[in-house]
Amino acid sequence: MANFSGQLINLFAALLLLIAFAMLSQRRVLSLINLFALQGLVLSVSTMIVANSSSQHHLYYSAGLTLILKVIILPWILHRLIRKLNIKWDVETLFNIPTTMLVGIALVVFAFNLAAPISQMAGTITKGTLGIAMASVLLSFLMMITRSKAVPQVIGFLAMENGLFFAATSATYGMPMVVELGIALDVLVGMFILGIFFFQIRETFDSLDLKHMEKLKED
Amino acid sequence: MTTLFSALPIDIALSVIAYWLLLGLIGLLLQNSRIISQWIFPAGALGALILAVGAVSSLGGAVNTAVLPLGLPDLPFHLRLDSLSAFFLLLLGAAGIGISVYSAGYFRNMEGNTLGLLCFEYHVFLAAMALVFMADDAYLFMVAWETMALSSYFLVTTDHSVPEIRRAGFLYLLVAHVGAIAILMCFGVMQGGHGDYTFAAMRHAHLAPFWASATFLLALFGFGAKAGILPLHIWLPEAHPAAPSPVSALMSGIMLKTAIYGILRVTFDLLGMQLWWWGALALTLGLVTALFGVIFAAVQTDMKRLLAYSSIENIGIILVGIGLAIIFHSFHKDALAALALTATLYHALNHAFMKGLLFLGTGSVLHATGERNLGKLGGLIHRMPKLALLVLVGVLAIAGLPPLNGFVSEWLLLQAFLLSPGLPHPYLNMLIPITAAALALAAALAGYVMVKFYGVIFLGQPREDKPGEQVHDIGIMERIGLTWLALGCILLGVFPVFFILHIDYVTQMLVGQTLGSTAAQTGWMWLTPIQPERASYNPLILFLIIIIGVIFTMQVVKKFYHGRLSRGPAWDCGFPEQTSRMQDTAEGFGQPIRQIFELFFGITREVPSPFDKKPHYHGETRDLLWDWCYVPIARITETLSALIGKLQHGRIHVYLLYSFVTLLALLAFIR
Amino acid sequence: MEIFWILAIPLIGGLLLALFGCQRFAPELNSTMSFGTFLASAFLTVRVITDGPMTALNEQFFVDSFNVFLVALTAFVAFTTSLFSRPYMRIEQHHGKLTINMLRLYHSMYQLFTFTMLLALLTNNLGIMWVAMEAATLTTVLLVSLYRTPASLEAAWKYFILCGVGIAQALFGTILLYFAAEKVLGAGGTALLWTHLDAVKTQLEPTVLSLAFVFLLVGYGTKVGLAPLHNWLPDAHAEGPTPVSAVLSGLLLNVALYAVVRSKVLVDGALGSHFAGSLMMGFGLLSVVMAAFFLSRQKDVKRMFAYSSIEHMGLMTFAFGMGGAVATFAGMLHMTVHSLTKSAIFFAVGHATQKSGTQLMENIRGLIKTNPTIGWGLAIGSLAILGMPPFGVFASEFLIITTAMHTYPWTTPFLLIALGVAFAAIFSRVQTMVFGETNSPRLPHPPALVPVFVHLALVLLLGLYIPPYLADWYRQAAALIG
Amino acid sequence: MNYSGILLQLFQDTLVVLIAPLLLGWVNQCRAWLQNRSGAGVLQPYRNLVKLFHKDAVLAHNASPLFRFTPYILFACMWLAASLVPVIATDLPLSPVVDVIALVGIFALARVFISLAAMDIGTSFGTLGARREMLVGFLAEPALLMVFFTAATISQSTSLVTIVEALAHKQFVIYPSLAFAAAAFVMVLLAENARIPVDNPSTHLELTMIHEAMILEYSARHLALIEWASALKLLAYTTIGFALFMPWGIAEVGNWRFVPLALAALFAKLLVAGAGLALLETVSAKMRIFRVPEFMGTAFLLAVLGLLIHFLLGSN
Repeated sequence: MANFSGQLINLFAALLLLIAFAMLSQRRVLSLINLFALQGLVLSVSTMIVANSSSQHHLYYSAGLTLILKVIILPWILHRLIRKLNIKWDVETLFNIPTTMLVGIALVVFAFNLAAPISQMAGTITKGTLGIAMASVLLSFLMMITRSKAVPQVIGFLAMENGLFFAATSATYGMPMVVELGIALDVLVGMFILGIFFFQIRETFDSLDLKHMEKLKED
Repeated sequence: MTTLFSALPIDIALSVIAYWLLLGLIGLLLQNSRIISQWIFPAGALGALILAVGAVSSLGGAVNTAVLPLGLPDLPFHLRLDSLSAFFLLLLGAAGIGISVYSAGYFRNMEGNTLGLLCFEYHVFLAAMALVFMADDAYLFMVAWETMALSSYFLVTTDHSVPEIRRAGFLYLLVAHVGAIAILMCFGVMQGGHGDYTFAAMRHAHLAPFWASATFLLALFGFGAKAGILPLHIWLPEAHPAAPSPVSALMSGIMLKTAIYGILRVTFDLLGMQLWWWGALALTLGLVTALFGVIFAAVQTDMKRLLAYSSIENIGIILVGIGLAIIFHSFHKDALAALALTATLYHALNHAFMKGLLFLGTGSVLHATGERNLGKLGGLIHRMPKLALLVLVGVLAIAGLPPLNGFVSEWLLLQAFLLSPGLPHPYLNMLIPITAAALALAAALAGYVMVKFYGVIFLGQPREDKPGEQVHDIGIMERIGLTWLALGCILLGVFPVFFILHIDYVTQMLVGQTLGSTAAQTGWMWLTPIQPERASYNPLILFLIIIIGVIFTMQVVKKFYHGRLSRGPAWDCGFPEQTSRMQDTAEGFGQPIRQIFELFFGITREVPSPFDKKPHYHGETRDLLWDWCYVPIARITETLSALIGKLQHGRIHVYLLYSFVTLLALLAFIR
Repeated sequence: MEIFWILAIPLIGGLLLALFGCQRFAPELNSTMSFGTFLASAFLTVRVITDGPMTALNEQFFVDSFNVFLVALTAFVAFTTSLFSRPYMRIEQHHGKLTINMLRLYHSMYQLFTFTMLLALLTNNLGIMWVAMEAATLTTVLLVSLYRTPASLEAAWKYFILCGVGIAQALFGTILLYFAAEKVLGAGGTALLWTHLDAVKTQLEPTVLSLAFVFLLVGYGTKVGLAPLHNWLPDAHAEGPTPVSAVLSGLLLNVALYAVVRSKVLVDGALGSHFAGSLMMGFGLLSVVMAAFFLSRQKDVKRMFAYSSIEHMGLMTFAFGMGGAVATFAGMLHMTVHSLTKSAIFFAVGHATQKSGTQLMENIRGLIKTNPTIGWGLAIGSLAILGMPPFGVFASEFLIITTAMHTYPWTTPFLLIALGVAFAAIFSRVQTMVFGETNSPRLPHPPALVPVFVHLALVLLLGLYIPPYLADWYRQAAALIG
Repeated sequence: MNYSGILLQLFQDTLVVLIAPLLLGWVNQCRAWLQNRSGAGVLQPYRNLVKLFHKDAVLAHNASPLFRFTPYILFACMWLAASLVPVIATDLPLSPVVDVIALVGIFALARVFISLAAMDIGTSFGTLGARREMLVGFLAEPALLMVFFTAATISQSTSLVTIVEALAHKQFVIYPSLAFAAAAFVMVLLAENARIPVDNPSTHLELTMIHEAMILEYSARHLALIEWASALKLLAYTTIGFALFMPWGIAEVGNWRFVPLALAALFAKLLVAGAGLALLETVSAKMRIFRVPEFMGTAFLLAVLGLLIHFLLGSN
């Protein structure tokens, strides 16, 4: 059982990584949001499997929380936002995608290397996945660097949060519940504030392109 | 004296400090210019008097210490009054009396609230200087040191609506601050890692030669910044002219000596060892400083700038003395070290009096004429005879002429040079005659500078059609203050042995030898540093002989001469259109120096052509060190900050990239 | 109980002000709530002085000598800043820069921000500390963009994204920490409690902890404003309302550094080496030097003092990194005096900019002439922050530099250069602002400069005399941090 | 301090005052002879003085007390200087009052006063003279000091009396350093006493004068005193030269019988020196004022070289 679920989890972890790469190369905002929702779903399912196999019941709550927050609420908010902001079909030009991919792969290798000695210590059945978690965090980071518009950047930020969550489950069977709740609250509030921001930015700059926001610098 | 006060000298000194602070506060709150000038400044002078008396009584007495319950938790303020401190407190008190009394007259017409503030800063400045001399731990020393810098900064910028004054103040505080950090680092080395910042602990810490040298260099840099040692002198000719004259007098006469005190304290007291090359370095630096100062003084056109450069020169001479003392002490020739040190301390004391006198003199001139430019003054001896007489004393003293005080210290210093042969170091033996020659050159140039200073201001005819009638002589308070200082110059010049006997306590403490016992061996009038056969000087008799000679000649001439005298116009050499504008200006008087030492100056000149309708001459001499040293530093800073400024790029992606790269680099680093 | 009040008052205050923030008495209510918090923290302080360290609420909160002084400091500066913001925000409103709704947001968020700061300080749970730190970003980000100008929006965006990403790294670090702790303390609630972690820190897995510390340092270091992660800081300080700049510099940076130092204790304990300390020293030194050079090209007054904050945070990080009783003591003293001084400066700067209607330093002139209190406040505050004795900043710099001179002499030339350049940069500009001639109009409301002088008086006091109990805290805390 | 010493001192004081113009006259006479003129006779300076003392003094309108006072100070200083140099005997009670350094100081004092007085009237010539005088002075003074230092390091003393005793009574050794010093000293002497090639005492050619430019405004008794002081200065310098470089024939302490001999030696030496001075002045040309610093610089360099050579070759 443990073996099977371990394989399942590894599968989902691989899926997570794949989605991270997909997000890295995705040009369209709408698809990005969908990918993000998908990532949340994968996360939630894998958490549930972990909860099941390790009989850590509080992980069910986390999985539920993830499902509600990251698969339903946040994508819903994002959808509404892009509809209201009328950027649903926005396409952004990205920095040379093959190069980004190559850098991403290098990052994955780096993260695996970094995580390898630690993974050995983990007592969880998911120990191999810590590297993947770290890789997806770094990939999200990379995504944020390469995005030139506000919404995708925020999605990158949220994806990073996903990676972190996955790290928590894979390395330690999740953080204490009170912390999880706090994190969830922060993410939610953060999303609201970002929503407000999108409107303010659009109102002021008439666009959500970040290139308008490069005035504050040393000259 | 001690019978008069039952209190310990250190208590007296501390109460004077508290008293000054109180006076300052009262002045700040009162803001009434009449009360401040009539009562508070004289009261401050009284404090200075008490301080001086207390300091004299504690010279050679037991070392007093006190601990105040202030400061850092493990480091309450330690105070200590030993002979070195007492000597400098004496300097502060004695010169402070004159300057404070003078200030009472000088500031009487100032606006109330400005004067209140000035009175506060002035007395805080005095108190801080006194604290510097008494501090016995690094923290208190630094606090007092920087308070001194800060209060003098605000004094310098009293007239802050003038941009040049603001610039001068800024430059001053900047150099002072950088110097203070260096001093701080010097204490950091000496504390030896025990976290014990008292000087007592530092005395017992034995440093390796490398660290001891580092300490000395840091101290030389830090204190040099305050003293105006080349190339850190840059602030001095800016700040001193900018300040009100009594403040210039305090800064030049006393504050520069705090740096000398610091160097002496660190080198001879706190560091248990000296290396000869420290002395050689100090000697060289001192000479360069002295020569530089005097050469630049000779070409100045602003009377206060001229005096400021002259201060640089004198600090150089003092540093030369310190350098010699270090060299002698490092070779265990303590008697000679005592001689050099005595010369140093004596010159410090002298300089306080003469430079105080001269700066105050320029203050009165400025007050009377509103003019600082030498080229527009002249003939003031007729309008301000009393001032002219008093300033003449200062001029003769600072020019190093017998029988006044400036000569005594220079004489001692030259004696120290002459006795240097026999050091176990051939290069030093070669170096020292050359430095002696350079010192002699500097001393001689000082005469040139002072003739220019006095001649252009007081003698001749007014160069511009200044409203001469309103110019009136100095008031009573000014006169008392100046007379005190002039009297000091004369007494210090005529009775050197008396003062050297007091300085002996200091040299005894620092190098374990004294001069006075030998100096006075043939009677108190005779200054004989080693043996009467080798060198002797008797200023009192010299003074008397000159006076007798003058009186005798006058009497004889009177007796045999009919005494008829008539007044006529000055001889015009057959050129009838002689005007007062044909006199040498300050610039003209400095022209030979400019010609000879052309290399040292950055000279820009606009010379009119013979056909100019309105001939206009403009000449400017600049400090090349400014161009060579400070401008590059400023430029490097600018370039660096422009480079670093590019990092703040404005694009959030770049910022994210910084974080990302930092993270990755750190991760790679720990792998 | 005090802990409860300390946290409850600002939370309630935030809610109340969200409801009544439109009323005329809102600023007074804000000050009252802050005063209540301050009172509660004072009681807590007294309690800790008498009873020693304590924990509360099932060990979820704890107070020791390290955080108690920060709590008191935070509550105090929050209180004085609220006093300052009263006339300041009224003048802003008078100038038509703010609407009443914005003021409501401001007051409510101000209280919530105080709450998050205090929560981050008081919690024993490193996870909650992270949550509170993130919440602090969230509460202030809308304050930074309060004016809704393009520049303020840009600043807020950068603030949000950079700090958000940064803090996410800290979460990863926290997870790794939990991962290591779980082995020793077992899964569940106690594995993130600092008191427990501290007790077993030597048994924690070194490789994990060193990895964790990198993430924590990059994460919280972003909030501290360590170079090269500092880029959000000058923008946020310059574009937000001045009270916000004051609390950002005076409180937020401190609390972030507090988090770093807490982590450092664990990591150095686990590794038994000076690994964390060395990293902190490196970052600190880099920040000091870079900030100094940034300083010398500033035109905007608030931006300049923001860079000065980076410089001082760098100096503190450096001091904590050096470790040892003296340096840690100095670091904490520096925290205290820097908060007090920098917030005082921002108060003075706030009124000065309101007076001259610009933040450009070249257009601010002659403050001492037209408004002596603002002018002197700014002049004295700047001198204090530049490390001029007898102010407290000098006391800590004295200890830091002398200790560095002995322990790590190679660092001191950098410090010397940086402090010199910073001095030249700041003072040359402050001087032209306070001195000289000007003719600017009067302010519509009398400025509140009592806080400025109260702060400066405290800083002066700390330079000359550190009360024994305060010194005792510092010492105990220094022993705690090592 | 004994009576013979005091007597000797008084004798020397009187002697120097009286013979100073004589030396001047002798130099001028020699010069005249060398220039194929018959000359005014060696007593001409005395006649000049008498003439001046009989004239009415005229002061410029804006002359200050300093101006009137200066001739007396000048005269007193020079008299003092001349009377302190061991001329005929070393047993001078006043001699320890002033050593060589102080002697330089006294010369400087006189120079400063005369320069100040020159600036007092405020004519262009006065200031011109003062400026040039100070220019010469600040270069001559260190050179003179260095010359003294060379002698002082040889004799281990800065007291002139001791120097004379040491140099006169040691066995005869050639000191190369003293040769350099002597050359430097002669140059300083020429410059300080307003002699050709630095200055020409007998010209009032505006552009070249130094000393004469300064005293242009003086007349009658004041001028007489100044002229007399100049003569004393020349005598003082000459006798200093004797003391340093030809110290033979100066009477020692308590050796009364030796005094007449010493007197004879002095006059002999003065005769020679005066003639030599006149020769030097005749064979050299007055140089441009801008060349003076080079001339003085050479003197300074020579003096320093002398000192260095002393250290290089080792003292013996």
